[in-house]
Amino acid sequence: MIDVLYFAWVRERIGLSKEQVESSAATVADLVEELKAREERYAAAFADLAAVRVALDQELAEFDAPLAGVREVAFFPPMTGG
Amino acid sequence: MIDVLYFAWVRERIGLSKEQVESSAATVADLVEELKAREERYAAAFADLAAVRVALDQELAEFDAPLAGVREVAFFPPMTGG
Amino acid sequence: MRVRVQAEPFDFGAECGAFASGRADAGAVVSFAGIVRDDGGLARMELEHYPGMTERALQRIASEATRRWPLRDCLVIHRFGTMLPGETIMMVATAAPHRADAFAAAEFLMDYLKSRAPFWKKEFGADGAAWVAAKDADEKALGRWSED
Amino acid sequence: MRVRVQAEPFDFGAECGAFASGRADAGAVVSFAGIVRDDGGLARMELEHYPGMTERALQRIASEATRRWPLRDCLVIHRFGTMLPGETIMMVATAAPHRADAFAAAEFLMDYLKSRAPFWKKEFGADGAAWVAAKDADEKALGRWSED
Repeated sequence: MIDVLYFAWVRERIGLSKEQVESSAATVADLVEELKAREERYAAAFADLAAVRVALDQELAEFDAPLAGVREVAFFPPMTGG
Repeated sequence: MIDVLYFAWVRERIGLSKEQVESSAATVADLVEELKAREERYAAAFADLAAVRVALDQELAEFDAPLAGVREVAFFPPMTGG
Repeated sequence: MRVRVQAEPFDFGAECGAFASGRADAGAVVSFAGIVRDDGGLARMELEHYPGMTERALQRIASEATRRWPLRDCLVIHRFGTMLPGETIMMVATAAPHRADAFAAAEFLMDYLKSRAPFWKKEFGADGAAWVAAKDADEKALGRWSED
Repeated sequence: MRVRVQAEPFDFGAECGAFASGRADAGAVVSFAGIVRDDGGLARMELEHYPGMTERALQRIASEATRRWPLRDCLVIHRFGTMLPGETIMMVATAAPHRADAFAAAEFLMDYLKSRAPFWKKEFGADGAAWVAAKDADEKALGRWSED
């Protein structure tokens, strides 16, 4: 089981800020494919991956990063703080 | 008659912060030569002109600037504010 | 080096004063405040963040600034939640012996914080709400700090 | 745009707070404070200036900053007279819609003020008194603002 978090418009499109996902995906990209296949709202959120960032256990990562040992995955748009 | 002001170590070497000078010098450089000829303390203050700056009527100027119409000449070292 | 993430307003002036107070070990203090700008019709801004990761990211950015420049101190405060036009969103402050280092470190903190700390702004106005889009210029600004 | 030249101490924090307060016309406020640094054995510093020319020079530098960057406001305060280690010598503050402009204008103000405003520092320590020498780096810093 992996915790998956969504922020900003990714959260709004999926309609959920956090869920637990049972997945055997090897990489972030694989997990995204599994989520997109689930429901239209996931497909909408992940339609343009160039506009989505990912963090693994609270560290920024790439979509080809492996998920082995990861407990928390977060998806969100490019950051706009400051 | 022209007001001549001295600041920082130029003031200390000459031992004076302000004086009125009767001069027919055409340029700042001419005025400096007149002052150096007066007394040793002026010669000491103006020994290295690369280390001295000049302002004419409170505007930075060069040593070859003309003195015509100028009422106030100030000599001082490079500035060190901030 | 201190990092604070909070919903409550903070007093930018008081923070600047305390940060600079009696600092005979530095000669230069630089501070930056980010303020909610009313470009016309903005009613409020909501700042979402990623609790946990936010603090880690800010700590890392502040540590990196301290590694790169001889800072005597550095402070980052960033708010989340609802803010009105004119309210202070965040601030950074740096103290160093020389001004070039204090300025560079403050700009570095801002550039990294903008694009690497997990905050997202949503603007609410007369025409509805919209997420603020990240600017290419902000991402590009990181390039100047490359150590390669 | 305000310029103040004074012997009295000023409250850097209070000035920063007032400068940034409710500024919904800007998004970015940058401030700089110059503090008397104790590099070891400094008892006091005396700052001489050229009354009249000082105000003109600071006004000109502030006007030039306002011409070059879209500033909503800018503030310069510089003290003269006797100061102890840890005391604030001077400050600048800038407010602009975007941070790059606020930072650049504040650095420009500092670079010009350092080498073009008529102030001279004398340090008094255990070994006696000495005028602070101008730094080549300060003169060179002006080069980066050339508009040619």
